[in-house]
Amino acid sequence: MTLVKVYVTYKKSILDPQGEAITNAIHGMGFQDVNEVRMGKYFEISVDESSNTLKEDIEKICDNLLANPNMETYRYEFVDSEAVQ
Amino acid sequence: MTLVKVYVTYKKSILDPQGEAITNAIHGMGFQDVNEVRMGKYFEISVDESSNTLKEDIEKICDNLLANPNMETYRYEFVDSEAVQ
Amino acid sequence: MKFAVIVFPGSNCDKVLYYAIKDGVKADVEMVDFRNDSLAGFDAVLIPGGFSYGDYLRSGAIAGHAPIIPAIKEMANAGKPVLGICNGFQILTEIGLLDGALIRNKNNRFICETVPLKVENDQTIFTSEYQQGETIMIPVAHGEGNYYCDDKTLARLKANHQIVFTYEDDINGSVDNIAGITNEKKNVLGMMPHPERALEELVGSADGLRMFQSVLKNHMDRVNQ
Amino acid sequence: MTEPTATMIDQEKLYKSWGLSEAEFKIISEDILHRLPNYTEAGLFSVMWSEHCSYKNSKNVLRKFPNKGKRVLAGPGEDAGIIDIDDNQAVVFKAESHNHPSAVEPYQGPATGVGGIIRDIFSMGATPVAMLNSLKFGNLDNHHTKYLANEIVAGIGGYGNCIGIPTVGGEISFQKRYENNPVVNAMCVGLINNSDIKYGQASGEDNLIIYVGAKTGRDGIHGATFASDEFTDENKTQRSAVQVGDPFMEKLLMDACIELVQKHSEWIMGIQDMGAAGLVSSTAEMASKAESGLVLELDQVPQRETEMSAYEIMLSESQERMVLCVKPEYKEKIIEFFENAGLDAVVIGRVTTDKQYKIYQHGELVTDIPVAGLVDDAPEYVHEGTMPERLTKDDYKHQFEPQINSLTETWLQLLKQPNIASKEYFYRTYDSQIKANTVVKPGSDAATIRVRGTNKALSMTNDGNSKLVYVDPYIGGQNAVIEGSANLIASGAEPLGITDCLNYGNPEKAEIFWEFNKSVEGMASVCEKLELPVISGNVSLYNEFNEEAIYPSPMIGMVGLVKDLKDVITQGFKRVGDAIYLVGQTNDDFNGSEIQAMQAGDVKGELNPIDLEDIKHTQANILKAIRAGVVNSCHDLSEGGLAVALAEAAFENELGFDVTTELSAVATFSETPGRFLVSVSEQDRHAFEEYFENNLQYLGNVTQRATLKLTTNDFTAELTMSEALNTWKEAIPCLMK
Ligand SMILES: Nc1ncnc2c1ncn2[C@@H]1O[C@H](COP(=O)(O)OP(=O)(O)O)[C@@H](O)[C@H]1O
Ligand SMILES: [Mg+2]
Repeated sequence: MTLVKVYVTYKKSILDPQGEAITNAIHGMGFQDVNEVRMGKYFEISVDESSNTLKEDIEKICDNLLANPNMETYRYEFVDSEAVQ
Repeated sequence: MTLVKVYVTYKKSILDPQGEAITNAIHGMGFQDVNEVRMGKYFEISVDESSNTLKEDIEKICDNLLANPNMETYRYEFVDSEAVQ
Repeated sequence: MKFAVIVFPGSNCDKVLYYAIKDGVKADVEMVDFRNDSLAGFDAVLIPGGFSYGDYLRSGAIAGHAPIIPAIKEMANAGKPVLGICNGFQILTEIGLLDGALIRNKNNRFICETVPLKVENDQTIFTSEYQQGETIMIPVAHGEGNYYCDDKTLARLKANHQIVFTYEDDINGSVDNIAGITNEKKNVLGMMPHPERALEELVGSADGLRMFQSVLKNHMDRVNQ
Repeated sequence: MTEPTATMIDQEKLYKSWGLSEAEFKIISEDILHRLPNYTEAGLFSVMWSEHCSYKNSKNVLRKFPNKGKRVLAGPGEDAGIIDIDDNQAVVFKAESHNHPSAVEPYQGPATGVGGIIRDIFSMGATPVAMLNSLKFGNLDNHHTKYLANEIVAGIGGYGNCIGIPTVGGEISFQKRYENNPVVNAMCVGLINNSDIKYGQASGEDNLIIYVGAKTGRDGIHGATFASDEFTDENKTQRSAVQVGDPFMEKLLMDACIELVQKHSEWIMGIQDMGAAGLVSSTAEMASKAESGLVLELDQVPQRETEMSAYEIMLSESQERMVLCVKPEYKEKIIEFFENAGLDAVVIGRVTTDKQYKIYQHGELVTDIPVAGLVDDAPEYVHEGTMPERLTKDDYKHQFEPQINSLTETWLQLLKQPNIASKEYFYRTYDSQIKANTVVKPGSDAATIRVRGTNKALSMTNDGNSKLVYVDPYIGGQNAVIEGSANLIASGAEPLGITDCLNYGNPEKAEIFWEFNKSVEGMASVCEKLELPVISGNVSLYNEFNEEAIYPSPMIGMVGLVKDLKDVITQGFKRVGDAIYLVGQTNDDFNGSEIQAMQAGDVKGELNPIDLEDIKHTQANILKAIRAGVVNSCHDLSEGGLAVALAEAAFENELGFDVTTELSAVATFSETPGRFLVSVSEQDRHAFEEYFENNLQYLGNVTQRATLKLTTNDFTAELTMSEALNTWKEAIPCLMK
């Protein structure tokens, strides 16, 4: 079993209405030092067996489903790293 | 300027329908090895100046706003770590 | 009797709730902006449905920090009726006036439909005009209406008769099909279904009217005692 | 990044990659400017003269639509059309396509489409009261189409539900041609008091131009973008065509604009939303309408990103922004008003009288062109069309002959076709009841919304059976309008007018242009006949993937007036014992039909001509009968013909029927237009029959038994309610698994 953690965030130039609303709320709570909040998605994917193509598979899943390359970027990491080579 | 990364996830006992829908979609794409996907939230918080209370502040923000303790847990990390002591 | 309808940025069922009081039960009602910090002069608080702050982050989460919130808590603590519908229910759980949380519907999809509800407790100020066990038709419209609480909380809600409405069918995955609960003192009610959309047969059901009549009648009874 | 010089743009013909032709560039430099345009100016021209903004390829065709009428208060040219509904009230509506953005980003694309069409309505001063949408997807047999369908529907619902406007109707169909180019059309309907109507104009010297709403970012700058070699790779990846919608911001904007118009009308001269081609299109059009000039100061424009060029600021398609033209003395009041609503408002320019469009950035004059040149002088092209080859084949005259071995089986099979099956799986995710005005929810012929405070209601529908348009553009086009009108009539409403979305392939191809032109002629002929003005609309061309075009897909959005709430009617049978009638004649009309698609795997063959006089007469009489109170349910016959209409009428209240017809089994699937299925109380039968002379057939009765029984002159079929209902209801959820 391998655990893959994927982080998806909007590209810099993309509007992040959620992040903006959260920033305002944090200011409202009195934390003026907070400059900006950007909100993204976080996935924990557990994969049964480690195939040779795990890295490729994860990238395909990210490119086609978890992130839209037109507006988002992603990065991922394997937690059980010996599983991938 | 300090960057704080916050990860919010559902507690284990909580159903994650989005994660389930994504798992199904991944299976539909032909990746049967994927066992389970859990979806969470990911925040990048940039803080202007580092006060002495940064760690406390972030915890307050998480406890009171970013995560709902009834159903979620969170963890955070400082990217510019020298800023906090 | 004077009702307050709280208006948060993004509330979108506020006007209909206002009509429900003004035209439905013909009582005094006023819209109250979220920036106010007092509810002096009001006898009851209504928190409408909608998407406060876009429901960005988590439904009801950001509204939970609005200036009006302490005043709502004060009303609740003073035993005045506080009713949260849909997003209002979500806000009430976020600010801790009600137990549990509302998470995404089990099938991950928004649902809009008029559904049968069972009245589980007709001994509250909100439900005295209904009959215990009666089935009423009330519209739901939500994406995050799946009521969750842990087993201990559930046992407490049951023991204390805080479960007021349940869905006759499992429409969203809620624990025990819960559609609405009260606090321990039973003066705060949160429910996902929209009684304010069910005031006339013309739009599908008039079963929601009696909820507002209950609140009004109980207040008048108390005042006249 | 350095901008190319005017000479470079000219000599290297850079303008070509932005969609301007050599001839067009020549008109700009020689006839309009009498000099070469600089980078910003060339950019502005290329976008304002694009098909999307100028309609240069389609204008000539669109003129075929009638757009005048006794009740029309505003027609094409405004953000949305307006039709009077008596009592000093009017209905405002328009539809818009968002096909390409939806293919690129299937959640945000439709969401921003919904946001855009809502702005078109409230920018007239109207309160949006309902939304509809017309969706065309590929077949639900592959992962990608299911993903698109789910996301697109979620995007529409996500925006509409959040902003709080009920989504009450629409249509969804499936065909392989839409697999990589889905059609996503959204329509918004608003209400207004006639005295509140606002137009998008910038008039009166020294009046101020105020910008309200979201900040401007580099969103959606792609239509006319420069060749990629101008941007570094880093730049390119950060540059995006995708716009993200912010329904929360739009709700604030909508409520504020409506309140401003209703309470402080005297403060504002004009108001306009920023849609396609953002700031340039909205402000230039406002100036053009008032025949004035404008000076804009770009440094004042709220910006989300740093170092935006003038070109980028002007063309950005960031969402949730509005422009107002206001009297200077109210400036402070207006800014304060918006601030109180949680919105930023800033003065970005003023009105001038020289009819020039001038833009300053960093103290420099970066654009100085005549308003008219930008807005009104785009060339118009008249294309030659050629009849598509497929329509010229010999067997095209042949009428398809369905094969039936068992009526029961064919009937069930048809109820399961995604085009016919219940769309509840999708529309249940739209809040159709919010505002508590929805009298008829999705699921009947048209949706109906009461007008609060009156005894009136509005019915609305989206229609366009593209299979019929594909097999026969002219008659298929006629059919789209007839069906829209029939859906309203069957709901007890008098059709008032039309908005449209015209979705086609590349108009530069002669065959595509022919389809476009012919189908518009077909639609226009019915609009004339039924006296239905087309008051707004939208054209979406170039819907192709790998050179293969979508079916020609005009969508007709129609709104009707129910004069008295007692006339509101739905398609479902109401009472056991009611008599069931078929109104209208049934012919062999199988080409382009659902049964042909199902049995032959494809549609083809010309359609029979339609007697419009007969259609008009029948529709008028149905409405009379409904108003006379002798009709309990009414359903127009469309895809799947009589057999399907009977089943649908039975499903609403789960009431069975026992029907016998002189027709053959095959004929119960014919799609002859202009027919209605009506149920009538026993005591009203005579009164009802009076309206239709011999143009009707008594079929049988609504029954207590939960069975659907249909006897033809050659077959008998009996379905149990549960089997029929499950087949019809579960077909789409099953495919979506
Ligand atoms: N995209 C949609 N959004 C909302 N309602 C829809 C949508 N698609 C279909 N519906 C509803 O489903 C019902 C059946 O649609 P349709 O078969 O197209 O009707 P008709 O043939 O009478 O035009 C209608 O009430 C319609 O409004
Ligand atoms: Mg119909």
